[in-house]
Amino acid sequence: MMMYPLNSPDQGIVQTVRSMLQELLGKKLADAVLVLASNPWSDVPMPTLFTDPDRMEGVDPLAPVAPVSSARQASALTRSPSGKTVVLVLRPCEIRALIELVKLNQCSLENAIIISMDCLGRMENKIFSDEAKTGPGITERFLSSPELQGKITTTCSTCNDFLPENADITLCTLGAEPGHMGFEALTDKGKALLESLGFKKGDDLPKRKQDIAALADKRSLSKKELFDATALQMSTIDGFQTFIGRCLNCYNCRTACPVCYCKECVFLTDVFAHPPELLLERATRRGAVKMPTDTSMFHLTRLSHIGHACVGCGQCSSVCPSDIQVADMFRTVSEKTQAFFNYTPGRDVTEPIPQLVVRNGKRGD
Amino acid sequence: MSEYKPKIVALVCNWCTYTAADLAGTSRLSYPAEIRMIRLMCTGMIDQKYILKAFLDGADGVFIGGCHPGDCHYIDGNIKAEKRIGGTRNLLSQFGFEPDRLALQWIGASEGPEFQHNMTAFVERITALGPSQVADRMIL
Amino acid sequence: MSDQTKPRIGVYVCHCGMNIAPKVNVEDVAAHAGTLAHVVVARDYKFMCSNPGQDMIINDIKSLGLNRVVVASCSPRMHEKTFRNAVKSAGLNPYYFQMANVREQVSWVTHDSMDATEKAKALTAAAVSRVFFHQPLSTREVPVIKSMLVVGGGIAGMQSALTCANAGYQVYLVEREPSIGGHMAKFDKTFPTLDCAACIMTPKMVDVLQHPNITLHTYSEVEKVEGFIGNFQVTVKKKPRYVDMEKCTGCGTCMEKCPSKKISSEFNEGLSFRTAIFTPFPQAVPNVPVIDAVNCIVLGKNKKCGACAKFCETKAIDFEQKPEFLTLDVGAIIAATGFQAVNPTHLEPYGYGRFPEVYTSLEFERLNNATGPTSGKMVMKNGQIPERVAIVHCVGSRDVRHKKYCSRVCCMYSMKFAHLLREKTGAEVWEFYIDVRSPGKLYEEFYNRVQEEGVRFVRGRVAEITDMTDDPNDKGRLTVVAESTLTRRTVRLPVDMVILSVGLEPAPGAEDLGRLLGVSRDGDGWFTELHAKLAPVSTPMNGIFLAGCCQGPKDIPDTVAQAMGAAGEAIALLSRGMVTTQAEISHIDPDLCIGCKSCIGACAYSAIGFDEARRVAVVNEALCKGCGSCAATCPSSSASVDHFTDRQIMGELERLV
Amino acid sequence: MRICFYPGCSYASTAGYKESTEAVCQKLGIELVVIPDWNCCGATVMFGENKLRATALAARHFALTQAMGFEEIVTGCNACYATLGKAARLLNEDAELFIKTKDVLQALGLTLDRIPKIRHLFEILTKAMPDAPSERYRSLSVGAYYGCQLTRPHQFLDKGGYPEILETFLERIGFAVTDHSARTQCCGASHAVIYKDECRNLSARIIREISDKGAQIITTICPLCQFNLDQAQTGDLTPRIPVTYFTQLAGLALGLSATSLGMNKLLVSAEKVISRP
Amino acid sequence: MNKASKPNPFTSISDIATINACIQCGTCSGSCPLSDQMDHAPRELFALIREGEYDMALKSNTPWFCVSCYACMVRCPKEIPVTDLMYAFKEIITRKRTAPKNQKMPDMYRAFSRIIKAKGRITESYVMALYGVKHPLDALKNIPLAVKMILRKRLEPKALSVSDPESFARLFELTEKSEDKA
Repeated sequence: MMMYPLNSPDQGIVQTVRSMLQELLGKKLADAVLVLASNPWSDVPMPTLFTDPDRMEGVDPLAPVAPVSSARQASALTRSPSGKTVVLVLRPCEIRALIELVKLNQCSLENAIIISMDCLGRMENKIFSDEAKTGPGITERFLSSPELQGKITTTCSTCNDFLPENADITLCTLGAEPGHMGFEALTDKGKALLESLGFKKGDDLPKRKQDIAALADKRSLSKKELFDATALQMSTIDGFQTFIGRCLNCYNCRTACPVCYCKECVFLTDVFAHPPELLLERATRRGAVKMPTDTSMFHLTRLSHIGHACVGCGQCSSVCPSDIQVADMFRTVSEKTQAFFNYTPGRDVTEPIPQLVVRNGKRGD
Repeated sequence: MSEYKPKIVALVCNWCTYTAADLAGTSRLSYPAEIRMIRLMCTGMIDQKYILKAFLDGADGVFIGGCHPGDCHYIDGNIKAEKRIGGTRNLLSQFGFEPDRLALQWIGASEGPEFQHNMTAFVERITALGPSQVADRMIL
Repeated sequence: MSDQTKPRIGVYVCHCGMNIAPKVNVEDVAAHAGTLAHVVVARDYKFMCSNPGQDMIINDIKSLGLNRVVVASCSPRMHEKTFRNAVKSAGLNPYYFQMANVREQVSWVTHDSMDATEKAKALTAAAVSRVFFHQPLSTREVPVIKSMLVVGGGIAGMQSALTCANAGYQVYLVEREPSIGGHMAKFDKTFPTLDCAACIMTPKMVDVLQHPNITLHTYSEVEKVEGFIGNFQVTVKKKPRYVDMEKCTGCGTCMEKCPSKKISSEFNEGLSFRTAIFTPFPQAVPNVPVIDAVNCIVLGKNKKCGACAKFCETKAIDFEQKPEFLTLDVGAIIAATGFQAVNPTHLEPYGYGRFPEVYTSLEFERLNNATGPTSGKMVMKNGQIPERVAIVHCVGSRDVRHKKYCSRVCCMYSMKFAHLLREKTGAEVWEFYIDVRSPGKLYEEFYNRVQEEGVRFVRGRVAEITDMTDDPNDKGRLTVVAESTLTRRTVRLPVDMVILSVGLEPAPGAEDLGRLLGVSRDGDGWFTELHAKLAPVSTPMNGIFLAGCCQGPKDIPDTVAQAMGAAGEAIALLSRGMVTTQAEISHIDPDLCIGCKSCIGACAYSAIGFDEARRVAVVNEALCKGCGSCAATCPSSSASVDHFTDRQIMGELERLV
Repeated sequence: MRICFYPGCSYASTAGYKESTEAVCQKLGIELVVIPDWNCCGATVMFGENKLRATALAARHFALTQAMGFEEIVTGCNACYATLGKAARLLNEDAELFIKTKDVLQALGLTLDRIPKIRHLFEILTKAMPDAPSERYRSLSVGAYYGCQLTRPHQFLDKGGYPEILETFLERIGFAVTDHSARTQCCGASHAVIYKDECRNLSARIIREISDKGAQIITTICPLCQFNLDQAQTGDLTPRIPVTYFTQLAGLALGLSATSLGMNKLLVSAEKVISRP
Repeated sequence: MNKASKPNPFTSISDIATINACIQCGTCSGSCPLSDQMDHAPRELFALIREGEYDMALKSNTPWFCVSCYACMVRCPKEIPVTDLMYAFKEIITRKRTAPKNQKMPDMYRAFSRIIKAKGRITESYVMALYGVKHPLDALKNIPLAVKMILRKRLEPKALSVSDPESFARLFELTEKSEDKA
């Protein structure tokens, strides 16, 4: 455990993190930084790729919001070797998604530095922008106010994988005195970076272990409740139909999903572009058929495709125009799928994807 | 409703189980007519969508027949199918479809009687399970 | 895709004489099909596969402008080709065709005709909704390499090699042992004509050696087989003989000089010894010895010796030889790996291994053979000539605990042994049988002749062979215990010698070769032929054929006949020069493929490559066998097998439920 | 080590099987917990009269054993071993029979839930006996006789016709062994008692084979086999060769006295043979 | 009435159908220690049953000479449970009382069974005595042997018994009523 505590950062947590990232560029330790940052045109910070430290005044990775899963942007950035060292500031679930994409030959983590954080969850975009309007320093206020922390999404409030794996550096707030924080190096690369930035190793944040344990227990309990309720809901066809009753087949959830990686979803291809007589025949068989058709088919098929890879980031629920808690269904079902295949997405980049383990455990390349 | 007759889709591989079905035919080994069969080149060709579609269209049971391990005409298509179908059964069982409604059996090309036995047994098991919960609902 | 949007479907329901019609109401099925979308004509006819039936389709295509045809009749495995050719002859792409199997899978297997008709309707409707999505496909012609591989150098392998070589084709014959000849080389006389095996086989062996078209690879094994019909790449491992085949003249001096002489001779079934450098038997072909690396003092125990090298005039001995690997390009492969005699040690009641005077049939063959351990004199291990001999039929065969099948040849060779014993020693010969099976030409005559020679036949399967004797002066003899079922008494016959007519089982290594060739095996381990009656020498793997006992126990006449049959099939394939690859192979749509390589991992034939530039997977059409593993793995269905696309199968599913 | 022991009806009246078993077990620290109030297993008779009754007779001990908290029943007699084994197999395979048997025992105040494993005393002693306790009998050549029902019909312990586990055991505990072919030939069992003439040459053939092959003494693992081979030599049959129990030889190897092993009860005395080396 | 249509008394035996697989090879008879004493060797008995000769089978002494040594069962090439079938035949023959009169074994079985019912345990001397009532000659022939046994204290004067023979005997009534299949 290599903790670099900052007991009294004079400029506050957000500015400390911002200047740390600026120095990474300034000291040429990296060529670019992908991080959440506010900008004049959006009331919600967006993932932004910086190369000039001076333009980083809006950087705020600890802001309790993630309008889109940065995994997809990180994957685009590392799709093929660019020869540049890029710092990727990602939430734990986004790292897990990125690792799944690596396995699918979509990108590589060769020259990437991954910085993550104790993820206390994110709010839906609308709720975040309302709270941000009420006053400055939304991030500091969020970090110190349990009441604000209560406004995070259902998915985040039932997530017990809030600590990052496979990251080089973690921005630690759990267990720090109010207003304080620490940087934790998880890899030698992270250690070298922090030390070259002049941070001094120290002992662990005072109540870090207890706080982490407390949060983990709380989240696990609520997760179990949610999953049991959802599983019950899904256990009958009526329950399932009611759950997706208002689905419009807009496929937003697919677009927002970081691990749903097809270039074009099969449901958009002619495989599901049914000729009129087929639709009429389907209607005659049952007397009536809801349009657009194949809604259940879509959700079940998507589950069969990425059930093993769902990292529980909750973006599908956030983008659903009909407010369907798609993430609840996907996380509940994929927990059982992953148990069935004894597979955890994002745990280890060398762990092969279950469906593809065909010939004595190795995937043909 | 008249005596319940289950609707069953059988996805079988051409080299083994379909040949066994033909052999059951030439040997006049009858079995319930509720079985409706689709011929594929290999069980390894069965996409999970086909199974999901069959159940959502109201099939009460899906039977998949392939070659015995080691006998697959395409070396290990049946082994891939076994893993994939295991995953599909796990998925469907979470949506209220009893696991027994999706069966995977190895039936060799020369096993006419075994084919008949498997068909009859499967229809009995599905009849016992009763109609699928989809039945005549207007599924979305 | 103009005709795709305006399909005009013709549906034809066949009576198949009385096979479909009475049980399935064909008129009803045709009428129902007529109501389906895009069905322009729906007829039923007595015999669709007959010429008038096919003409009906052809005329409808031409007159009504049909661009899709569905025939509801028998199994596509039976007549799909017939109807496709009919459709093709009408100028329509043969793949705009689909069959519904309403005979083997409906009329023949359903009691109630109402149910049968309903099922036929559903299957026909499903075929119609599938054919709607069919696309035109074409097969490709691929040139066939004009050479072939024969695995196994026994009589079966030699015969098929000779027949193919005589037809002018290059043949590679790979034999695992140092010499060709197989089991037949061990025999002296052969039934039913009693002509001597060596006399009829040695000329064939020499033919094989000297035939310009045959390349002989002895002491070699098949390591790997790749490719497909007409274009196989076979990797063969030539085990080191430690003797240079060009230099060796076969003079045999090395075998005399070799000091380590106490090695049990496999060829003589362990009844005699051989030296470390040896040829299995005098008429070995090629007549070049091999050094047994385990027992050789230099190679096995790495001590000083080299006697063979010292005395070899042509300096042919080479202790440094290493295994050689060579790749053969062949168009067809014939498996002729033969059989192995059942080892009766685990058959407890017969006492083989406990009692020295209990011999297996192969051991007796060697005892009786002039080149055998006793130069043909019928002498037992204890040096005496037997006065009474018992021959035990069905050892290991017709027994559900061991080999449930009849090994077909044991009755005949048992009677051959009886004849030889009577002729050579005048000993009293008893044969204990369940049923004498002498079905072949001149076989029953041979059975009568042996009876006339005074061989005593007792109908009763031997229950036990023991050295416990009742009469003291029988001490030292064996007692054969069996019920004589015809005289309803238990026989306890003291004898001097017992011959166990052991059954046949697949040769060791057949399982590995089966996996290499992709040929499956039945419950007893014999290779499975394509069709037991109509295609006994071919296999479901195109281009791979079977000859001899590897497909099941058989005698020499049947083996030779089957070897010529397999050669015939192979020659038919090679002489065509071209082979049509199947149309139903996979391809990957580059617009949909995102390069995740899942399909590459799923392909058992490594038939999918990766285009690094475009980051898409690409199918090698020559290697693809159309198994569909890639299509089922690809979530976006950019990988799909022609004629088994998602739309076609899900179309069929649409009306099936 | 405590074993749940089922003595069987012939145990007490044998030529020293009871004495030698108890002496050897006592010496090896094995406590023989006899099933209290055991009954006759029905041997070959009851399955020939009434299948349910035969099963119930045997299953009564399964219930008693279960009550005593044991998982296995050990018996020294081949007939009991085979009959208890057959009942156990039938109860495991035939659910209907199991229910009927359970009801019968219920009416007798016994509850049957689990079927114990059936073991022969020989299996216990092969594990418990130490290697070669004494070299005294190294030259005494023993002909081991198994009888029929230890290795048949289920060849769990060894091959059915020509087993070797008894020879291996005897060599390990210090005896010489004679190889012979009568190991599992039938001695005539209960038929020999009432069909004396018809079964005479069954035992005679076995004794002649073992002595011809050079054995000085025979050992058996079943009361009825010992009785038949022993009493077969009371008539005019020569040669005379003593027929002992394997537990008696085990006792001798452990240095126990012949009388404490009940060897005085043998019809053909083993006195001379065991004192010679 | 032709023989074939007579009812088959052996259908109550659960695995009687296994004899259809018999190829009449004689291994069972050859392995049987007492097949020479039998009027029909086991192989022949199966053939008789298959050909509908039920009376001959019911009157045959074959099952009564079966010593239950299982040699036939381990060697039968069709895995027919010969010995188990012999037990089943004995049960049917006992129930139908068709055993041949000169057969001694049924009387031995009856004596044996009566002693178990009375005492719960077997004492050889008591069985011999009860059997001797019907076959005095055999009993007498065993006298010299009995004397030797007494001299070596191997004959129990007092009959062995379970603690409560009356309640034990109820096992016999409980199993009597149910005419279960053999």
